Amino acid sequence: MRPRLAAPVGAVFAALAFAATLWGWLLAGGGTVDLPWAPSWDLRFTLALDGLAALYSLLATGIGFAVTVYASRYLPLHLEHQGRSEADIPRFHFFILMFMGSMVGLVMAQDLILIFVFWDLTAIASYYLIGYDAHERDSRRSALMALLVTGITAVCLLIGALMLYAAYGTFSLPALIEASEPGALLAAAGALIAVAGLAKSAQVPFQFWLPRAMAAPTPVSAYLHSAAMVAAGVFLLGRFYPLIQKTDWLLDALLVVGLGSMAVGGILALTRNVLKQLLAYSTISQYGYVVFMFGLGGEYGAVGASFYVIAHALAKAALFLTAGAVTEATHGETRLSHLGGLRRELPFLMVASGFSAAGLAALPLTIGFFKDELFFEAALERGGVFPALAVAGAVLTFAYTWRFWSGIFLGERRSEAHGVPAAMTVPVAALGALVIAGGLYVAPFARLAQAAGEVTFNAPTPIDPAYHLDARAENLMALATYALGVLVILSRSFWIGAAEAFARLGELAGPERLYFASLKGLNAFSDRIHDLEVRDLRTRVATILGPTGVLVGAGLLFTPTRGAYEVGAIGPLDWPLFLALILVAVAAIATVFPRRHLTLALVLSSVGYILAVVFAFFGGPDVAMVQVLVETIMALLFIGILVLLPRKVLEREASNPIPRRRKVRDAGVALIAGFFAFAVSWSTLSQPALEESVAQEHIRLAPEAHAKDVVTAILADFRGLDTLGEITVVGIALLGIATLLSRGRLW
Amino acid sequence: MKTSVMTRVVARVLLVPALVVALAILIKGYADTGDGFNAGVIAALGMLLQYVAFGYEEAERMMPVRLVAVIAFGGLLLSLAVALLPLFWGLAIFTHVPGPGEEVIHLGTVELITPVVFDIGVFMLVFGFAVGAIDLLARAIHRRET
Amino acid sequence: MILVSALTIAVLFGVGSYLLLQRDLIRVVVGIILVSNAANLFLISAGLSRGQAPIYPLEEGVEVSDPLVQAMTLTAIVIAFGISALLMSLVYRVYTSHLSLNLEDISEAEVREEESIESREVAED
Amino acid sequence: MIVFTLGLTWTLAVLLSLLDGRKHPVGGIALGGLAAGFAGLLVLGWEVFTNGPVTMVAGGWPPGVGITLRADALGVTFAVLSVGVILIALAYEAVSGIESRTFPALAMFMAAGLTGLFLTGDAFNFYVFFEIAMIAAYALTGYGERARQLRAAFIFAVVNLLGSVLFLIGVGALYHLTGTLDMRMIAERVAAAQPNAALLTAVAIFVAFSLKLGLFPFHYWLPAVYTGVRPSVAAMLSGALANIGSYGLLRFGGELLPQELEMGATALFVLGTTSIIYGALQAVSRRTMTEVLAYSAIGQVGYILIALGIGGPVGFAAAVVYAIINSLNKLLLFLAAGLRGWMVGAAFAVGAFSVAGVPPAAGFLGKLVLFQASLAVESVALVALIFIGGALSFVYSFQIYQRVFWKPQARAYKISPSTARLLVAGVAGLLLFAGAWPEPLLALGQRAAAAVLLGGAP
Repeated sequence: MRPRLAAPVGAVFAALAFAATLWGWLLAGGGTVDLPWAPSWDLRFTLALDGLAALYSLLATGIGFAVTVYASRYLPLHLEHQGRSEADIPRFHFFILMFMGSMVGLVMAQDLILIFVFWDLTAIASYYLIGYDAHERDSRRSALMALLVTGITAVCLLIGALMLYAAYGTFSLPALIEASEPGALLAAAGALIAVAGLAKSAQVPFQFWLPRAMAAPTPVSAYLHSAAMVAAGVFLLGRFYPLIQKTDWLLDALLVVGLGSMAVGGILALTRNVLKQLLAYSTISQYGYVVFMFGLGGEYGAVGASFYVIAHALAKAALFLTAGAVTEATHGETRLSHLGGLRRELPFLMVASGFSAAGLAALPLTIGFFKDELFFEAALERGGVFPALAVAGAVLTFAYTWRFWSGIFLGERRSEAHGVPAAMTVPVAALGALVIAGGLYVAPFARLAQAAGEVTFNAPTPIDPAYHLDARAENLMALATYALGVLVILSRSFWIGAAEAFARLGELAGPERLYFASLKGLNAFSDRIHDLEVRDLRTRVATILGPTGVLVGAGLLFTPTRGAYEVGAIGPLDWPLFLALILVAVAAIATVFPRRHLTLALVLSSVGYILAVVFAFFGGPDVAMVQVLVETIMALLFIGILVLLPRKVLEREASNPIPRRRKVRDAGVALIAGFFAFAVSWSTLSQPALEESVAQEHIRLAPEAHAKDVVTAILADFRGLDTLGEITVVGIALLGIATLLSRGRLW
Repeated sequence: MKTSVMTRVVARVLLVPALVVALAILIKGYADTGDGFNAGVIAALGMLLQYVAFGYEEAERMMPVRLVAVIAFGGLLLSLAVALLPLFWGLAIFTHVPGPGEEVIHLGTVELITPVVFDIGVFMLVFGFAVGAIDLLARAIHRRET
Repeated sequence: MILVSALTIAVLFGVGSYLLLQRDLIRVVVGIILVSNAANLFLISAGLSRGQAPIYPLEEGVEVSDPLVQAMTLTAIVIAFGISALLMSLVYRVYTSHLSLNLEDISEAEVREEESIESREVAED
Repeated sequence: MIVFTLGLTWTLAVLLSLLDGRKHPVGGIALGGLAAGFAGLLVLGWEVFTNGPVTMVAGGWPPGVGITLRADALGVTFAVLSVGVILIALAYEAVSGIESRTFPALAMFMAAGLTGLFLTGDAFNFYVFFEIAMIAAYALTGYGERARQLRAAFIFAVVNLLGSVLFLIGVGALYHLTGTLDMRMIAERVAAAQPNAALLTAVAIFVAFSLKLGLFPFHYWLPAVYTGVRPSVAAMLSGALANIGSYGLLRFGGELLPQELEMGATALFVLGTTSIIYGALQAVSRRTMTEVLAYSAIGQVGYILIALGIGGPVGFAAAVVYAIINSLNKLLLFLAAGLRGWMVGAAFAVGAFSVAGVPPAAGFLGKLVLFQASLAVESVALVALIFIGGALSFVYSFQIYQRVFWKPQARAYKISPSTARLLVAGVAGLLLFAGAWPEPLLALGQRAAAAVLLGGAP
């Protein structure tokens, strides 16, 4: 496939997906797919297009379409600037489509594990998109950070899901919503799931990955912030809201997190110089509103959150695309301090993005007005300090939105600029048009939000945003917001020092710092313990023998030893065996002393031959004979190897003295080893031989096998398979020796 | 390698009895102590004596040494065949012929039963291994010396 | 008798372990052989019911020593034999590639090699 | 059918010993034969899963007198897995060019040994097959014959021989305690044995299998071996041979010595958790891919041990599922470590996601069953620990992934053969498929666990 074809394919696919979702929602009225997935685990592949799913799918596919159209022009330019080939284009569209698909799957999934699967799929897609410019260190670090933060917290979602399954025996979300009872378990599971959602939505204290993720190409940022990834986080909260809202302290926790994110995001957005950074903090703050609304609870909270997501997605996507277009137009300028006065060069973009900015700032006649209306209503419903806090948040939004838009288009010109291709402005305009359309005719958007809110709230939510030209509280709050917003903008020099100090404080002691410190610390620690890792065979052996001794010791401690051990009588017939055994022991100990290898070989052989005697006394002539023969061949091989090795080398080894401390240590380990061999064999041998032993059967059946020697009968008949295995081992040994000594040549 | 004439003669002379003993142990194993394994080692020792007496090059010229790999793995194959062939008659592996309680055909004192064939396989492998391993060593020593 | 057997097994195993801890490759192999011997001795003494060899015709009323442990010991002896033979030729090849029989030199080579590989990969992040 | 597969691979291995494995046709014969054996195992598996265990007593003797070959759900699962891994590793080596005469024969012997040990119902016979597989592995470890490989082979052989001896002692003790070698009879009779002796026996067997798995603190041999050997051999060792450890612990611990396993549960938890944390911490800063994989292997077996410690149908099923996934992960990652290219990068990523437990790569199923098992015993500590281990695996998997496949490389790598790359991609596809359609794997785990639990019952 030609790389250039990827963009049209992606765009067409996105458009079709959008159309299909719209059709499914409006005409087909939702619908469900329910298939068995893993029956032995009660997993079902259940997808349902309910209100919540429809909202997020429409965003994911619709904005996805806008982004792919934009990228069709943006990406080739981006690659050209970086001197990369066009072969990288399809990868981008592949992951955008994967992102879109997993997002749609996520929002429709009704099975907890299925949700988890799609959840992580979005993480994978975002990982590759954030790391799209993989050759840049910054890009790699950002991608890793996003993956670690969202991927690790995703495991919380899994644990929460499994806790719910353990308690209620189902992975089906609707069934769980029916069955679950408030309590510690539900609270714990809900909290874990909320953590996953909050991390993905870049809420405090997980917010740090999002500004970093701006290392991605602009279309990715636009998509990530508005319709996928970050939106997935609040979606998850919405999806599990019926479970979460059963625990009061969880809602309070959401309030705190939401407020914190609003404050941190808002204040930092006022101080950032880089365009996309400003927008990133804005996103943190905006989703803070949504989380805040979830925390407020009530039907206004539920519908408000949904509506807010729509309004924000449209506006934010447009603003990001604007940022990308501006940077493209100014040959790569990203800093607000170096931009300005582009109204003449980019008039169309100015107007188009102006609509979106107005929407984000919640001016009347834009869809944004209603998002704040619902927001204020929710706060009012809760009462207390919350309306004031809501206004404060809205003021921040108003201020930084103005800063963004005016900083680009107004004031004096500070950089060279040229026009940008239509494909990069039309999507901005289209999104801006939607923002205005929503402001003029809010009903369809409101209906969608309401349907979503119903799912979230798990009850009907009759809420109807509209313009009311009277002095109701919401309107007053909106007016207050504008007034205070203007004040904040005008008094910038007054507070900017404090805001920047706050930002620096965050850099010094914030969670991002903690992340890097722990990653660095982890690596340093890993290096440290690696230096302690054993790289010496002797110690490798010792670390096996030592712990085994400890385990055996523990085994002795934990089981009764009384009466388990027998010394065993020594009858008159046993004396030869007794002596032979003593001799074996003596010969074995003698192997420690010889320095010369040849002597060692001879002592070793003597151990073997005496053992043969022992075997004979045990009533095993066959074993004794084999032992003698094996020992003979072994001795020959041993001496052969010694002949092969140069005498000098052998002598060096022989004359190499062993330090005393080593000797003591080795002897200690050897004692432990001897101890456990002793413990295991003594405890076993103390057991009386069993009457019903299968050996009796062998003796009985040997004549049937036409054998007189029972051992031979066992070897060739009863347990012939063992013998076959045994000679196979010998055969492989020959093969191995041939491999080692003559490159596998057997003749 | 220099060895006395005496050694060579003794070595050559001892080879035959070694092989005979091995054969006896192999065949009689089912009745008395010893089996293919022992027989193999004894026969191999007889062969190895030739190495000591005649040196590596001379010994290598002897038939069994050159065929050592074939003998070893042929033996393994033979044993495998004894083990697996009953499957073709729908019997369990290692079903020996004649079965329990059936009459055994005697050829003198030699019993004609399949375990003996199995043992011959063992014999061949062990013989092949011992001679082969020592031969490989001898060759390595030879290579190092030249 | 039980105690004596157990003690002998322990001595074989302990001495074998001691040799396994030596620097000399050949002693390590000797250690392995001794440890295997310990296991073989254990196997056969697991049938401490000593008596006449299990070969027909059996004398009535006299205990027969356990043929199964003998068969197992036999198998184990042969397996240990094959493996020891392989191990010895491995020692030779380790010698030819490191030109040393000393484990310390060999460990040093291991560490050196590891470090040279690591230094090739420039640390990042 | 049991014997068909076993006999086929065994016979072929012997025949291959006489041929020069470097020649193309020989590699082809080996591949074809092993593939046939693998297919036979699949058929056997089908039989076992539909009609229950298949049993055959050698020589037609009563069970216990003759050696019992017995294919149950557990054994056949591991046999299919291990032979499959060897098959793929062998194919990988065959397409990259085999450098040693004996490589195909040794790989075949290893496959035969593993098939036998997974399908035997006899404790001593298990030991014999175990040694067949091990000695083939010792010889294979030296493949390549560089200093590193030979050193690895020596370390591997010495350490594992020590383990074999311990296991042999364990088997001898089991015979002495129960008077039989048939596994099912041992399981029936061992409860009557003196607990002290039985427990010490269990310790010896446990150490032997832990060594094979490379569990902390018995793991010190593992990094040197896994980093020293060739990729295909590393894949065989960690993907096929290490299965002996998990299978052995399930069979001997879960089925034969259940009381002792329960008694040792605390020790299992302690060792398992230490392994997880230790292995993962070591892996974090390792610079080369094989090193990371080696330490990761140490950590991963810790999970299997924990699942065993939990025990019961849930725990054993988790152990089986985890062992399967772990072995496929290791196969994929070690093979990918030897290659370069975008397709390999993608395949490695699948493996990395699998190790980190990110769906749809199958690894997440492993995490899933483990979390479920830990929740079943209501242990918050275990859940937290598995969580931490998982988090660390994220860090090390992706640090090394980015370092190797994302960072512009200073050195140029030679282009690897495209069939090898395709093979690796195929394994990655398998992992993805198993993750996307988890039913077979999960059901397999449950059936195998049932085989462990019912094995002792008549």
